[in-house]
Amino acid sequence: MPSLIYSVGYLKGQFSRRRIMLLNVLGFLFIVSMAAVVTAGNTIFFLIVWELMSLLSFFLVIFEHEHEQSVTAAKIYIVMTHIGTAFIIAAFMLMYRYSGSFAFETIRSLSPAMPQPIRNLVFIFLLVGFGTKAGIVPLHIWLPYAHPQAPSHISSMMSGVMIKTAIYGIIRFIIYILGVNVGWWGILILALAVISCLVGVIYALMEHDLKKLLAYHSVENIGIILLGVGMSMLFYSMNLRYLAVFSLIAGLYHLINHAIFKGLLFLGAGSVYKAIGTRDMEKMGGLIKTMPWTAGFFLLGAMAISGLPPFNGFVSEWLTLQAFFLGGLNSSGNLKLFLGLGAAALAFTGGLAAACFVKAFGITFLALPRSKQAQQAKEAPVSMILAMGILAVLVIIFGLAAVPIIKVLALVAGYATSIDIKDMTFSLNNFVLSLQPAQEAFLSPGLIAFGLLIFGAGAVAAYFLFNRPKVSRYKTWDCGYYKLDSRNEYTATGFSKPFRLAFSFFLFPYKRTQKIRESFYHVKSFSYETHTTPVFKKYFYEPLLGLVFKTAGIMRKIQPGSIHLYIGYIFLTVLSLIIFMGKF
Amino acid sequence: MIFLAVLIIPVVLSLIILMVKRARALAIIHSLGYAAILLVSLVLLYRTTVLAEPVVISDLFLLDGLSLFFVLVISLVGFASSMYSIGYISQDVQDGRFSSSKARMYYLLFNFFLLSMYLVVSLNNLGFVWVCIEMTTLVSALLVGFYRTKQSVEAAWKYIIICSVGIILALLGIILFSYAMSLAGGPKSLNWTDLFAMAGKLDKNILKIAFIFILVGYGTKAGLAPMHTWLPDAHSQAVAPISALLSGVLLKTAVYAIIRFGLVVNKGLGSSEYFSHLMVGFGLVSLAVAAGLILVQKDLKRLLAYSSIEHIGVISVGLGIGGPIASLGVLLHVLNHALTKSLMFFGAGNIVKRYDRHNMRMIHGVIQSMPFTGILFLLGTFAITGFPPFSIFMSELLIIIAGFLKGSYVVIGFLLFFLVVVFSAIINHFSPMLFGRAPKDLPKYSEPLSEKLAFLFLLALVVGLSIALPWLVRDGIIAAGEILKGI
Amino acid sequence: MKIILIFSQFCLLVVLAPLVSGFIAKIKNNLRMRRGAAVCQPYYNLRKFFVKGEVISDAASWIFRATPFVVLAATLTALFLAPAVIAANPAVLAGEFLAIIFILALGRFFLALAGLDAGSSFGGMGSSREMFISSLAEPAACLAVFALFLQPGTTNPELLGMINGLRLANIFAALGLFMVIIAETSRLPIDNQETHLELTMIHEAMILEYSGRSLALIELAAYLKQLLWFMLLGQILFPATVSYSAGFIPLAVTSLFFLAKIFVIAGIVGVVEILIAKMRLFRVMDYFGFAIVMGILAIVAAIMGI
Amino acid sequence: MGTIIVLGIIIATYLMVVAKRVTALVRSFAIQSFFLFLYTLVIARREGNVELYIVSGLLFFFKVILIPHFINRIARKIKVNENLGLFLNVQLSLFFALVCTYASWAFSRMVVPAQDPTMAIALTAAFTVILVGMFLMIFRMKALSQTVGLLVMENGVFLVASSIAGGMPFFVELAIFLDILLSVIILNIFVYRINKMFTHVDAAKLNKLKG
Repeated sequence: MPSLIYSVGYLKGQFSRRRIMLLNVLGFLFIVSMAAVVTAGNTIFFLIVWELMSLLSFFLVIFEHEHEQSVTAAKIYIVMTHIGTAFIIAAFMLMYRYSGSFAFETIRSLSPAMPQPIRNLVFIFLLVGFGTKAGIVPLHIWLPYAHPQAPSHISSMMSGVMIKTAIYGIIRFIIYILGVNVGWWGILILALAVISCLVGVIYALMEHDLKKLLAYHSVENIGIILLGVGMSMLFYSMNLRYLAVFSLIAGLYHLINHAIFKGLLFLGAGSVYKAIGTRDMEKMGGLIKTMPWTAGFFLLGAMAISGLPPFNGFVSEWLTLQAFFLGGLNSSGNLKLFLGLGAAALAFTGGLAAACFVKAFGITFLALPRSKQAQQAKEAPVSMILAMGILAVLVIIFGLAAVPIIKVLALVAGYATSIDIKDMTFSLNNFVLSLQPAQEAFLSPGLIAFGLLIFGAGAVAAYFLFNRPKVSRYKTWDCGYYKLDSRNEYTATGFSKPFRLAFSFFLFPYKRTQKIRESFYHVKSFSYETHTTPVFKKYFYEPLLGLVFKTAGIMRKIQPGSIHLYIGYIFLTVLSLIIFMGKF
Repeated sequence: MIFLAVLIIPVVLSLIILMVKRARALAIIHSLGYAAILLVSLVLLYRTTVLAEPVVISDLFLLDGLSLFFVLVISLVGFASSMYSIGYISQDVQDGRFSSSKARMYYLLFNFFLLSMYLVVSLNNLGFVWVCIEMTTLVSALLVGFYRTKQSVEAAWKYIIICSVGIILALLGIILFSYAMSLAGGPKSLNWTDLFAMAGKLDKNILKIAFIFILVGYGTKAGLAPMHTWLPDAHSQAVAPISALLSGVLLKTAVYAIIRFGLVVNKGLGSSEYFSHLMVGFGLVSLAVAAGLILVQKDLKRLLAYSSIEHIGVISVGLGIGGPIASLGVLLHVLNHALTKSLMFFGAGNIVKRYDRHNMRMIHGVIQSMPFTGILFLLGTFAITGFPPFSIFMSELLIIIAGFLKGSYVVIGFLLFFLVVVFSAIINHFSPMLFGRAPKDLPKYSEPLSEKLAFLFLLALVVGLSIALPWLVRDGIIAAGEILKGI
Repeated sequence: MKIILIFSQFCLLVVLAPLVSGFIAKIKNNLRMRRGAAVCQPYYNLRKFFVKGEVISDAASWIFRATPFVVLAATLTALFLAPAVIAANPAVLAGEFLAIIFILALGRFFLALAGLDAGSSFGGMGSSREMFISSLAEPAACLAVFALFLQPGTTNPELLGMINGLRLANIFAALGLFMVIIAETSRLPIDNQETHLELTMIHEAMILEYSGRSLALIELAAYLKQLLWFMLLGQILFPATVSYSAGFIPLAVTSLFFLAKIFVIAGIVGVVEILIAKMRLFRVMDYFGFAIVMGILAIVAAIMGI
Repeated sequence: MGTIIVLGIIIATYLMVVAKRVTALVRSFAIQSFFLFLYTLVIARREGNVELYIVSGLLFFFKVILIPHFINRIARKIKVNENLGLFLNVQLSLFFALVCTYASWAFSRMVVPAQDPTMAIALTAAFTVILVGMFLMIFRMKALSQTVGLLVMENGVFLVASSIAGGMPFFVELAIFLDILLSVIILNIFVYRINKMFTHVDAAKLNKLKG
């Protein structure tokens, strides 16, 4: 049933594949494998197609293998995902041990019989395994490398669909098969999700590489999705059946939405990349004049992802927030506070995301071009426009037609949580959407859009009503300064500076300045760049790797090439075996 | 007694080699001969396992499922590498690495090598088995030192000395077994069948000691750490097809011998505890050593050698775990590793010959410069590291499943951990080597047809096995349980 | 009947909005012992902007042109959703408190883009800071709403304050919200409407490039937004709405009470503004930290049921 | 009778431990083999077993005459300086040999709990020989010493076989003898090659392949 959700993703995949002219087989197989993943019926088959999916995506990431960094990216990606798979295997085997079967249904029927410690273990394994693929912090390390390196339509598929298969895995195996029975699972996932949201969006703010920025936003959005999922698990264990279903709906809804608008954004970024041949935002600008369509669609996507009404991102974020609120209402004690803070974190994320996309759109498309390439950029070919257009339409539809979609998702969620949803109403009359009849808090994107249109029209009317205003164009006000050019513009770095300072406790920003001076008084050129320290990479992964390599290096010394020593090994082995024979 | 064909054909071939002058014809006849052997051994295995015909047991031969399975493995790899040799050796001769008469010598040794291995897995008398294993050492030592470079001679020396020491310990073990026999009043024979029959009555203490010697001795040959030290040297210096044979088959014959004695020991001690503890211990140690050394490895062929150690480790862990599922896993792993590793060694052979260096850091853009080899090597990489749809994934999965069913979580945990480490290391080493831009100044090169055929043959088997497995798995488990009953 | 009433109410609110600003300015001036401009000065300003011609930077794109309309539309919609005097406003069916916040965010989003559009560094600075502040304001607001939500169990703004007596939770929440409002209406100590000094201005910096009618629309939107926030705050502290069918007297009384609320709040804001000095941009974090703490306290109070 | 021969074997072994030159080593190896041959004869007489007579004959032929001759020839041909090159000086080596003897005594007790003294001594001697053989391979630098060490180990194993299991089956023995001969030949080939390429036969210097 959840595969229904992904079909949306596949559609997108198809369109985005129409985007580039070489219609590569790998991409197609990739899609097929993802379809296989979400339709697999037993764990072994699941494992196989799961690995196949990783393998194919690896090939796709390394597609342009002449570039050094794409090889590195693919390396990191495949290694991380393989580690994840090892955990998944362990989890499956534990399940098999206690259920004696690989078929989902059988495991499901027997899973309550597992002893609790084992269940917890399986949960942890599954979480780590799928979390690696989904890219929840701190396992997200591969994501900002791999996504930007793949060709853009592939990035849109990876970020739009592939990491969702991990969410599918979590829903399928933890909620559906394992069945949630303790509270802390949900809470753990919630905590991780909150961290992912914030970390993802903060890093995104710091990023000047358009596609990397989007990749970090994938981390953030995965976080938001997991907020829904985690809450659903929490409420399920608290036996708040209605809320369990509701928050799962919220999660799934955001899942679809993210697939859509993130796809759209990646395509937009792709066509920008194609147009000016760089992903560095500092070299862009003014593109809205040269490539209006791309700009328009990108704007749409940006508004959707920052949760502005009346687009789809708005609806799902609103649902998630409501889920938090109602959870707070129905829970007690510290949990109230926890959920409140969660809601606050979500709101914070929303705000930061908005800021981030103001930056992304504003710096990329607005004002004057910051480089030659940006000046003579060309609009993308029709096929690209078409692909983006379709996704843009989807963005609007999923914003306005929330009610029927929610009805469908209710079925899915009900199935996943195996809760009977017949007696639950998720909507009132035709286009108004509410939670519980008792406590009506309504939302109708339709009406809001309507209102916006009406008043917008009113404003326009007011503008043009009286005698035609005399409008004159002139260069930007420069305080009587000499003529402004693109070098006076606000840069992406400048834009994100307040945030960089605000989160310096976490980002550890550092600057590199370099002066080339002719004389003491006259500085010839002055270069200034700031960077932020990737915390998890620097303080977790690199030391770990260092440790491993050190041990390996020590091991290397056991093989110094001396035959006498080698014979000595044999001798010692025999001796020790004979001495400790009793032990075996 | 169609099995005799398997033994006779190599002899005939070597005679032919002595007579035929034209190198090319000779090579082709050679590989045809091995195709024939392959067919015969297929038929044999089919008849004993599937048709369940009575097992051939004489004072000389013992051809139960186990032996025939190993015969099949040997034949497969033998065939592939004989085919690969056609192109490879002829090129070496053209490049003047050695003379054509020396090439004949090569084929001669090749035949002796395989003959001795066939004898190892088919003989009944353990003493003769021992002799044949020593033979394999001697013959392959000549093949390791074939290039007459400093390194190759050094490698051969280490190989022959270390293995002989090990082997002599194994002989001591055998003698202790026979002593146990004589104590139990058994016949004064070294036939495995008699030994197995008597196993129940043997003195447990002596059995244990004896098995230690056997394990260390044949373990040296099988490349179990810490007796593995000869292996990377020998593998990295041998002629490429021979490297394939060494790590694909030779190690497995030693494993075969260990299995034989293991069966006796288990029967004698009445429980598989002792055996399984030892095997798991050695397996994990080998895995650890392999993982660590692969991480810091620079030399392509040495890396492959260490990965052989790793897989031997997996196999012995599988043996330690035991039970029908694990047995199937082990047998399949023996087969899969033989095939995949040969594929890898062929690929490595081409790469090394093309770039004329072993150091991976110095090699770039293989896929660009030699697409066929490059792609197959890439696939082989994923196969050897246990990715589906390649068959090693299946066998490892089977072993892991068995382990979980047995409840030995710690062991499997370590196994998984080391597998992941090895995978990461190999990817880390190979991706810069395979991808990226190739240097401009390479001589142009295209793989001869025979090599391509060999590659595709192996790849087809590797993929086919894994695809076919889900349908065969049930019968497979039963059959394997029969073959390795008591492990 | 109801519809007519609601629309008239809405129009009245729109008309009322600039007055509030004027009133605040007046209070500030009087407290500073000045005469200051007339209370109706905002109206004059609007008119002046409206008749004046308009200059548009040639770096700007259609975003720049569209922004005023979008902003005004968003603000009006939000205002339309907010409860004033008449109960059971059917428009509330379209959305609730969170929706209002989201809709305002839409307007802000476009303003920020417009600020970047002209390509002057003032605009960029303004929008950067605006987004920074607003993103900090979001969680504070969210926490406050969460705390309020915990009694009625709905985020319908009309019911949000529906409580017997004034509870500690609401006071804390209201405090937090008040601080947010200060920021949202770009008043001291966060922002300063009265100056165009580049180091201090935020909102003004964003709209620096605007002139003529566009500026008029944006200003109007700003007034409306301010009124909207005051309304919501008042609704939370002293909820008072009557059914439209209650007859003339109750309606009149409630309306008067409503006006009183608005102007009291306005007065408070004015007083606060002259008492406090502008903050450095990076003290803003501490400011909102305080607001967030207020929200948390409110939740705790709500948990303890006081 | 047998006991004395066994003592002879042990003494020969110790001679090997103290040997500093290749020729000395080989000579003592020959002596050891000779005692081994006598021991086999004794057993053959005790058991009146024809096969054992043949075996002992072969033993004499191969190990007392042929193989020492081979090794001496190669040693002469490659004209290296005679020193074996000790990692461990003679005194320590002797001490080590004593330790080996003790260990093998303990081990023989372990293997054969109930035993008649002659067999115990024989076993002890046998294991001592094996251990010393290994000792030679580990602590002597030259390639030739490793060859000899291998042969010594083999002698030890043979002694074990003939002392406890009454020797191996006849054909196996034959095969093993052939095997030994072959290995000696091949080892000599390699010693020759090493000498040609490295201009030394010092196994300790063969350490190019590491890691």
